[in-house]
Amino acid sequence: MLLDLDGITVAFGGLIAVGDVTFAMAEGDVLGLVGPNGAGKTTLFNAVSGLVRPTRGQARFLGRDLVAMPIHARARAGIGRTFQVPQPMHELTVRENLMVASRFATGRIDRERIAEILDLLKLGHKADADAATSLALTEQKALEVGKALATNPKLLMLDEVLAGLETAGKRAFMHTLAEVRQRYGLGLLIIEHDIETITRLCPRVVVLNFGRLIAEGSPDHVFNDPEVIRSYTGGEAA
Amino acid sequence: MNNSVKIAVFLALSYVAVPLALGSNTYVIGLIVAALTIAGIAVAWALLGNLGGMVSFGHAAFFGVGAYVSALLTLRGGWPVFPAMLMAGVGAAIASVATMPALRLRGPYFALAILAYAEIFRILATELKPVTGGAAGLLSIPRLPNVLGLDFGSKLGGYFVILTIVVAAMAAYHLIRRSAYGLALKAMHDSEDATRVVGVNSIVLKAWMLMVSAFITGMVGAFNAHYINFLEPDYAFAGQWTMLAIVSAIFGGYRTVSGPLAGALVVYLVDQLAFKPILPQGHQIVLGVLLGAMILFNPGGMMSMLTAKFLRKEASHAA
Amino acid sequence: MIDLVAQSLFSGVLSGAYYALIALGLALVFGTMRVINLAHGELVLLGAYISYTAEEKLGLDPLASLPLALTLVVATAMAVYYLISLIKTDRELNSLILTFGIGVILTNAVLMIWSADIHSTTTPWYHDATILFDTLFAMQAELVFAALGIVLVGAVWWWLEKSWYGRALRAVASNRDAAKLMGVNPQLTEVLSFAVSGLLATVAGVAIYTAKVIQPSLGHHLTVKAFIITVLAGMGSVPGVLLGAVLLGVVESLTVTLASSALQELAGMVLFLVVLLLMPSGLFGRAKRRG
Amino acid sequence: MSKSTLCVSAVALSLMLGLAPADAAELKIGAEIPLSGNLARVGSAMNEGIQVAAEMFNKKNGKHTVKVLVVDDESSPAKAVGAVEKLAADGVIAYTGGYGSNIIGPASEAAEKLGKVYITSGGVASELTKRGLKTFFRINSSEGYARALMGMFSEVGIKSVAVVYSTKEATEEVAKMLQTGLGAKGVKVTMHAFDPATNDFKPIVHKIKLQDRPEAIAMIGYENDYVGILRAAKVLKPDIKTIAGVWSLATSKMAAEFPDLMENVSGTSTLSYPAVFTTPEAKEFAETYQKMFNKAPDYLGIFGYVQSKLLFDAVARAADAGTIDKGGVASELRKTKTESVIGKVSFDEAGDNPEFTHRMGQHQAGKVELVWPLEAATGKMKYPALPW
Repeated sequence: MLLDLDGITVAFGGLIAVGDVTFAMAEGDVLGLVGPNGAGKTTLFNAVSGLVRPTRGQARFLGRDLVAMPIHARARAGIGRTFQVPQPMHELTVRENLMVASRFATGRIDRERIAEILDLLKLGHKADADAATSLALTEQKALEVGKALATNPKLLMLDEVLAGLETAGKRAFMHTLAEVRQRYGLGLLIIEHDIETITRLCPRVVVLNFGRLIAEGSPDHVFNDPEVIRSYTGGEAA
Repeated sequence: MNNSVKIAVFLALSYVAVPLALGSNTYVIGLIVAALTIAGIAVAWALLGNLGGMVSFGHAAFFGVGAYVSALLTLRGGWPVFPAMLMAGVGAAIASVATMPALRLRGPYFALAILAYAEIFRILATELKPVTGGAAGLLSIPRLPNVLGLDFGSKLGGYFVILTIVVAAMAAYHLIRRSAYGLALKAMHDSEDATRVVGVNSIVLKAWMLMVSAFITGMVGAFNAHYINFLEPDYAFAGQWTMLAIVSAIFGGYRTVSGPLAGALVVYLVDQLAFKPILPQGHQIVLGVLLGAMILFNPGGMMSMLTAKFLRKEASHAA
Repeated sequence: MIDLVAQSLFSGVLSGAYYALIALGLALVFGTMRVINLAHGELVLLGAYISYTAEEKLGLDPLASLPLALTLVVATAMAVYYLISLIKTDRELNSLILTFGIGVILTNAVLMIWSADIHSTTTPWYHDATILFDTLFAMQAELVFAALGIVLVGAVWWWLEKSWYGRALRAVASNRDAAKLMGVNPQLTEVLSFAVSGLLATVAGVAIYTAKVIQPSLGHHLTVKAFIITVLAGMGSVPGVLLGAVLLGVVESLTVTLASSALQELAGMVLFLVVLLLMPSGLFGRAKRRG
Repeated sequence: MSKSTLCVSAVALSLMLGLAPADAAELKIGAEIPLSGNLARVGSAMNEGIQVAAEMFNKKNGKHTVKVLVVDDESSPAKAVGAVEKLAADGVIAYTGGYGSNIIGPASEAAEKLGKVYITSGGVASELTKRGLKTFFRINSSEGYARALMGMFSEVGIKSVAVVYSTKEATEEVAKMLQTGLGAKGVKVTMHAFDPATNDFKPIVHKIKLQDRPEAIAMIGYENDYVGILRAAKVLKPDIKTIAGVWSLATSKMAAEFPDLMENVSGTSTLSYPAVFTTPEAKEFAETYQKMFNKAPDYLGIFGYVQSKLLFDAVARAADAGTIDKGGVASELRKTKTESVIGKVSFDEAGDNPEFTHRMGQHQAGKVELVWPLEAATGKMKYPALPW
């Protein structure tokens, strides 16, 4: 198994952000993670990448126990992620952003791969521009993906990388993602709101609501599940 | 002017022109040596502040430890002075390991935790009488030696030694800043989490910066011990060392490599030559004003201000 | 031995109440603005010197000099607040350096105006002994200001917990932007907390002038003590200030009694580091200080 | 503010003098002294004594005149070294001044490197004269303070003493001397070190009261420490017969500032207060001091005066012999054997004054009476007597 979560629970004080979530991904799997706002999707990402420590539960990555592993070690083990709000490294150029990721996650600066990633993500022309100030939103999102790719991951976790883009941009980006996946043979774990996007990208979907896993299966199956529909309408009403 | 020309001019000025012009005036050289001593701490402080993102209020801790290590190695261990000074840097770096639990603390807490360490080291130096001589301190610490006919124990010799330490510290600052480590450290300023998830072990990097900074500060402390030939706890761990270094680094601009040096020279020499005669008592009030004014009105410091002006001028020439 | 330890505990508690007086203003500003005012000790010292001048020149009893000292110290505190409000970026760290500079300015100003001589009140009543249960000894001044310290801690606690201003202050502290949306003017509440901290500094200054001996270099030392106590207390905890201060006072005096007075400062610093490093939210606090 | 005005004029004067062309008949002497920083007060007082010495020397000695160039060392060792070097560049023959053993140490080593005499009264640490310097001289030492205190204690036959001392250098040294000196005489001594930041002395005094039960308390600290200890003692009232200390205690300033605390407390002192001057030299000194600074001299002024006067005399003799450039000042100083305002002065090989013994003064009804040794006494010691 690439990623194996067993009963992961994250509690903040009395609030259960993620409750007893169990699922697994094989290498190369593409899995959608959906659910209304506040369902605990990003918290689950944080638990896998190490930013929060689960209160209970087991997490294994390629057979290795994740729970005690520090954040940077998880990146080195092959877990890459993006942030919902892009976090370009200030004072650094786009290329330097990728260099940092490459150097610290893999132990050396793989310039060829960096050039390739920049090319794939269509950031080549901005490679030496300041990352914080000179990128459009799409480019910032692309840079998020680029940083994660530069760490040479086996699992790439994408947190709403398509949100906020207009339709054409979304199409193009989805195409890019498919290309990336093919090129590097990655597993993808994707948080996304847009059902159409998810349906096109992910053969399998996991649904969270109030921190709990309420459905799992193919998009067609899941989005017709009455509980999922209820959670979405309920979620929107709130 | 490109950078290598600038560096060559700076080296020529500091290693040749200054000694030739002022070498005979031991008073002025003495003032410059004192300013360079501050500059050394200021560079180390700025390296930690800029690269590590940590403000320290206790660099006197590392200064004092370095001074004591070198003084004791030469006085009691019979070590030659220069190797002892290197060991002083190592000793200060080891002392910084004791302060590393503080790395987990946020900005202001870290700053003041280091201050507590400085205070603890001072009291330990006072209480460990058999080793440190206690409050009475150490007198007649060996002076800097004669090597190959060059008398480093003279005023001018001392100038070359401290200048070399400061230049080496600036070079280290520059090289680290340019390296991948420097990039990662810079990246950590804005989002430590985003940097960590790409594989950067932020605590280890910060710990390294603390050790480098402590090493430099310890060397400077050791230099001062052999230059003044005297040590006591209150002097070795005096808050003044931290205070003057902070004022210099902030005034000169601690995000630039040259800022702390320029700041120390300007702050110390102006203080000594201009303000001290006017306000014999309490002239340090001016340092407080400089520090406050810089933080409020030009947080980038003097060097960034000058560079900005220079660039603007060049731009207007071009236009 | 029992007598010794009892007196030591008693002295420690009295010292603690006096430390609380010094620390409360710093803790208040820290709790509400996330600003560590490194010039706080100097404000305390300023209050002490004004009290000295009032006694020396006008023959006022130290307590009677409070209104005058209050006016001047609060005005100075307002000036410090104004300067802090000019900071545009990274207020948490830049204010640290700024107030450090202000502390240097105030220390040297005190030195220039009042010279390096030591002073303390000449009203003998304050130093007369009070003996409790035949075995516990204290100076009257210590009892007066310990009582005042406890009362002021209670008053500030009540003010923060119960009054409308206090609630607004806490709202600003926890989320400045959200508080703005609720119609609270964050600037106004911060000015207020700074003014109250100036008031507390004044009372602490008068206490020091009365019970201890003042000299210009004392300010920095007071700031460090106040910060240690704020850390022991944990951010945002007013009763914690009193408890942290008493803990520090007792640890110091027990160190003197059971070991040596030479180690008293060391004991305080070690206590500070242990709590700082091992208890992420202090002894009584809510917020974390790791990041 | 008069003190800082004085400092300004002293510095201005020294700057002017530094720029003025050298006068051949004039002997330039450097004064390296703290006029700012935490030693500003004591440094200024010593400097006044130095100025008086110059004034008196120039009035009397027809053949030579001295010019004193003053540089502030800001109470900092590094700056003291800088001051010594600057003065050498300005052509001084020798140095007088310095305060604090930690500052005098490096400053006098700098003077030794330059081959010039350095004379002081501001550093009492015995370390200073153990360095084997050839050009270092001082007219007082820790032993003198300890001797005076011990002398007074044995005069009244005290059997047990509790020593309360600050962990600073000079204080610790005097305390250790008391411990060995009194111990040798069979007096029971208990030691209590305190951190200089201590402000509540009740726990220490209480320990003394309940555990040590001595006949006397000896305080080795500074002004603020004395006030703290005495206040604690007044509250706890330990059952002792006398309480005494060293420097900065039996002074007019303490008598004026803390009258209720000081009564019957003794401390080292050169003069009674109000001062009674008996010898012609002392009378002239007091008059000149009064004229120049409009106040009565204190002990720091007297020390500054004596060290400078001895130096000026030696420099003049060396100038007569034409040996100034050949180490003559040091050898002339070593020949000194004189009765001065502070008692006998001579110098041993290390530059120490083995004759130095301080006197003890006791606060009595707002005055300070010299009570020990008997030949210098202006009054009788009150014993047993306490401030409470």
